[in-house]
Amino acid sequence: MNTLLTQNDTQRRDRMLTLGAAVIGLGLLFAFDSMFDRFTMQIFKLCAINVILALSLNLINGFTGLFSLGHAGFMAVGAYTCAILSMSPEQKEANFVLQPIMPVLLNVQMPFLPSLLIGGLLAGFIGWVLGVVTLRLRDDYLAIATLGFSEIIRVVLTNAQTITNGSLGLKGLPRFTTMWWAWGSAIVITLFLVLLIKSTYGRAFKSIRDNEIAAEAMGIDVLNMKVLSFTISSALAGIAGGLLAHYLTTIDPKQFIFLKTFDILLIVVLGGIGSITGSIVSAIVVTVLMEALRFLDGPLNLGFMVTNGIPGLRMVFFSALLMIVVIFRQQGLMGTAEFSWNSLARIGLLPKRGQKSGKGVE
Amino acid sequence: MDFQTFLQQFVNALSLGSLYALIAIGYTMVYGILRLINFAHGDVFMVGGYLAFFGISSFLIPWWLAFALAIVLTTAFGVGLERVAYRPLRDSPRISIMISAIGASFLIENLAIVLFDARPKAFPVAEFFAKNYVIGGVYVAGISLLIPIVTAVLLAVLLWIVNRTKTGMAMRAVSTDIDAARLMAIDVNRIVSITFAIGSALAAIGGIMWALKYPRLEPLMGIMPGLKCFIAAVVGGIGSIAGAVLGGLLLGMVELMTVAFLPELTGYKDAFAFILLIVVLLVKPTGLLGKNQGEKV
Amino acid sequence: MKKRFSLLTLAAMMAAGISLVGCSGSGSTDKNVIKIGVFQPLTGANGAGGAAEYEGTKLANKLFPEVLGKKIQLVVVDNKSDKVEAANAATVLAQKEKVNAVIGSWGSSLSMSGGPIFAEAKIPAVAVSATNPNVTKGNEFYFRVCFLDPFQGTVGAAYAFNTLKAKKVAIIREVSNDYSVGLAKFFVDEFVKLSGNKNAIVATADYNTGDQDFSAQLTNLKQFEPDVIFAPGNYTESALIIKQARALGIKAQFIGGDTWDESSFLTVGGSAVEGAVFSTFFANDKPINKTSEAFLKAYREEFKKEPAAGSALGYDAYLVILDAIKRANSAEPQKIRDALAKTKGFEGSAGEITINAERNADKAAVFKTVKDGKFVFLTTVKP
Amino acid sequence: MSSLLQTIDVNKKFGGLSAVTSLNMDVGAGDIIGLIGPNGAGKTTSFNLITGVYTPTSGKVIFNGQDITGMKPHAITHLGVARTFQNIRLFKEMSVLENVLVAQHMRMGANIFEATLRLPSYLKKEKHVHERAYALLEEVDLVEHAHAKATSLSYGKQRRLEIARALATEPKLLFLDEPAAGMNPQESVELMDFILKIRDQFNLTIVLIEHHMQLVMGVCKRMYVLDYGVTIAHGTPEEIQKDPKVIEAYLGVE
Repeated sequence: MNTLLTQNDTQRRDRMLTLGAAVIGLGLLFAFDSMFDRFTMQIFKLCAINVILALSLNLINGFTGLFSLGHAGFMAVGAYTCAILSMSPEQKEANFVLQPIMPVLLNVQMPFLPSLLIGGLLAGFIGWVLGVVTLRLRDDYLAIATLGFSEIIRVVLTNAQTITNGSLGLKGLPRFTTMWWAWGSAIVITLFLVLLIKSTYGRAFKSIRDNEIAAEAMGIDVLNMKVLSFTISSALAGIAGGLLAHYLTTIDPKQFIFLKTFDILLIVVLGGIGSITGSIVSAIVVTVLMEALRFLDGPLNLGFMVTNGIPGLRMVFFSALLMIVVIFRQQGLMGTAEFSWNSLARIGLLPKRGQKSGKGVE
Repeated sequence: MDFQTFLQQFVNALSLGSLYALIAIGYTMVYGILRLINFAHGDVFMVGGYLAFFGISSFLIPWWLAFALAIVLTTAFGVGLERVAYRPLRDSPRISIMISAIGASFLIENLAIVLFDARPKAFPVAEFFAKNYVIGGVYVAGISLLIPIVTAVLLAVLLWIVNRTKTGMAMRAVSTDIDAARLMAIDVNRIVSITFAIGSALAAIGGIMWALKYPRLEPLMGIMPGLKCFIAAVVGGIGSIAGAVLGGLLLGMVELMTVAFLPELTGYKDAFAFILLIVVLLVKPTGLLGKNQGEKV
Repeated sequence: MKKRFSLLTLAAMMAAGISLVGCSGSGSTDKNVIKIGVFQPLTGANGAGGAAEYEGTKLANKLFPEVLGKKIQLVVVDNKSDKVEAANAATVLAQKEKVNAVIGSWGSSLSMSGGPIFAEAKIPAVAVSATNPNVTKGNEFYFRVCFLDPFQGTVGAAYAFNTLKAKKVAIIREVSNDYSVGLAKFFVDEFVKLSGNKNAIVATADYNTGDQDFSAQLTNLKQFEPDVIFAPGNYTESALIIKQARALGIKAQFIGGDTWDESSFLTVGGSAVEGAVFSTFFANDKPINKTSEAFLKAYREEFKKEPAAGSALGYDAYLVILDAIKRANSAEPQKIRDALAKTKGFEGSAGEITINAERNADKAAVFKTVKDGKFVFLTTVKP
Repeated sequence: MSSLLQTIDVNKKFGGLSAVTSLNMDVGAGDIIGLIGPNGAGKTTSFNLITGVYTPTSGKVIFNGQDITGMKPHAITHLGVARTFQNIRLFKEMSVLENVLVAQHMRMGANIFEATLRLPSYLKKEKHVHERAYALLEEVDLVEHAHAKATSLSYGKQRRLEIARALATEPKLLFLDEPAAGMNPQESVELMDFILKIRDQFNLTIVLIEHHMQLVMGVCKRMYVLDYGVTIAHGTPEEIQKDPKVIEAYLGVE
């Protein structure tokens, strides 16, 4: 038999456990930082960036119930803004070989943090404009309109030669995205989203997802709330874009094609549309698997035969996985459930929570 | 720009537009019935092109037979796709079906990369289609003459099916209200299968025509045409067959005429389709020829 | 119950994922093996180019599997024509496989994605046909066995002016492709300089990667009646451009760059590309030296088809590294790098290679044309 | 008698079809008004016109002396009009408690910064809305289900939750769309008492659509009868019962 605890005890227990987990997590990050080799570290950082991307897409798709496919565009805005603001004038001159960069932009150079934040703000602002324009559209039209908008952004980036260096892209960005930046941002953003979702704003978002007409009738300014959620989501995507740019140290418009959004969507769907925990776990698992399954593309020894290497098999695996999850387990890994210490208790890893005190049930 | 050049540009646009129209019809039919953006439509189109290619190049059968076989097999493929990827989700939230469509598209593309190889293939164009004509100083490729004719014929056939046959009536019923249609003892699954069959056959014909006009095949060739033809269908009014044709022609015109008259904006060409889409959605969400359908409260 | 299931799956998935990453790096640390990384896009938009280069490298490895008495092992990673993937793939080579040198990648932007990673790990990389100046610029560890965009644009202009006696030139470029934009710019600069006529470029038209219909652009160009149209870009788009130009009654001479040197250019273009001229690295109908002869023979035997220029260069990149290892008498990356930098007059299958101070190859360009559905050698233009 | 709600000559056409013709309602503060009529008579459409879901083709809606014609539903709710739905529209994935909390979002006046930063000012408001939500759930006897998913409730409880949720918006005027649908006679009687109770307790004015005649006649002070979108009668329950037009409209219906 499990010991029964009172509600207060449970709360205290949860708080202690959370604190403990945070300390252990921090310790692990320190340990990883000194222990992992460069390759594992790269993947580990990419995990953090994908966590941010998945969470931000989940905010709009999962929690607000709007099917948006414009994420790649907002990432691009963040990536380019952050890159241009943080590069040194010399680097810029070296990059812009065909046409010089706009003089205004040439001499701007800022530290990473303000560049990253401005990138996020600009992405958010563009998201806000797009939101005001398109969020009155219904689900599938919204999907295609946002997809279109992200392509428009890409086309503009390709053609704005004197600002973005067009198709040549930018290279030689400072490698700012360290493990601490990547995971620090991921943790801050996760915390922010958890608090947001649990606040009255999060409830308003979810009410729109569950029943738009009822939400409106309950006094929720639906359009405004949608725009708010969309703006936050875009801004976070912009920040992820900035981190990605300084992780890769080189960017070009082609990498922000709308198919990139589908990659993030894959993570969100596998993790569970509407679950923060699911998105985080799924982002890490998918990122790691993407690397781990690289062997599928190479020559395979199946015991009875050796294949010659089938490039593309890895992606077949992921797309098949996506199909299987959508058809057989629509709610994804976690559904809308979240991790809590209680769920651990329920599967017997922790003492059970006591019956709720007060109102006599039973 | 002299008149001759203008006429040439007009013919160019008409040729591209009617190709868009051809594919958009298939899109609009599927959407009209299931309210589903079939993201995989462009990939079905790609499969059609490849099947015709393998028929001619690998099995060395005459082009007309290869085309016929490709259309039949692609049709079967499209019907199978609906069975596997869409039917199980028919009563699920719209987002799930849309994700399934994206997943299906993803899967077909990646399978195509594995099976067909990522390298572009050259589509063997039979002599018959390769002729060029000069009419009153305007140069017209033979295939560009053929496509509008094929589109017009198919349009007529489809309008006849939808408006004059019993199956067509059932289709319209399903598209208006799927539950009511079920109550009226209409076999909804059968109608959906037929719709997918028609849509996929159109995609296959579109794929073959596309390959004849632009003889290059690659696994991702369906993505952009797919998106653009969806846009054409939305612009014309989703669910409206005549609207799809109108939307296709309009999109062809917009794309080519902007390049023709404002060449400095050429780099932005792919954006035009999307801008056109957003503008139409905002100004007249039902499209040019579409009907209004509100949500019941 | 459901929750227990999902939590357990979750844990299992994570464990599986982590252990997979952990053990997949089972690259042998055998002292008697020298590892050369093949950093190529084998899938995605650049899959064809990457595969062609890899074929050349693979062939070279088969013919020359050993150096300094040690076996050479090729470690192939697919960078999927995607920059994020490329960075990861490069890290795999540099950090996990700990290769001694790298060959690749097709596509300059992919090479640039890997560049800083190789540089940090102090591993020399040899680009095969990445022609963007930025690939080697400022990166002490990146070399290449081909010439650069500026050079191709310049020789193209010289050929148009001197040999074709062109007066009016039109440009059609792929704006979303750095290669095409770069070549076009250097062509224009040189042609204006040679002809002394600022208006010699009568028109410029743009298109995007993946476009299929160019009739509007071509109809516009047609009005200016150019003698020559310079159309650097992907071979598939270019072949369609020429085909559509001919269908529109445009008779101008088409000139392009090395990307046209692909058999698909002929099959897609058909009779329309007859007479098209382009600069490239290598001619397979006329062996220019002994290495070239040996390569052609072996390639035809192995793959039963005609090699593309990329394959020849992929072959050369391998040989250049081999040569550097021999001269350095060591497989240590830093020493290979230093030896690579001193490469001089090395006889590659695609011509003599001398690595200059910017780590680029000084070598001649080959001009080819299409005749009777085949690529035919025209002439060589020295820098 | 000061009227709280007035509709002046409100018309609604869908395409060529008239769904509501010349709706002239006058609801005084504190009244309980019934809206009856056969299926498809335009009752729910009338609700939708007043609560802003539809915009009238012509005519005016005056609430509390203010013209609310064409205003957005949330703005109208803000002014003090709440409603329930004929086909229950709860927030499915959310708990019973959360359903009630959402309805208080509008009145909380918390900005997003204090909400995400958990500032003391916000925590105070959050505490207040929780207390109120529990009080309302107590009112409809759903406290024990506070943490259950809304859709896990039985049909009757879902209807009660919809009412609690509507009350949480602090309305002056409450529209109930078939509140007794799916309830057994016993439950209906309880509902009748409940409606009277909340009217007094929350100072409400109530307009309800109901097919359950016993309930309507029992609680309503006056009623309007609609048929094919036209108001064919209005008056006290006794007057309505005798009206020949009403009897004719219902003949063969029930």
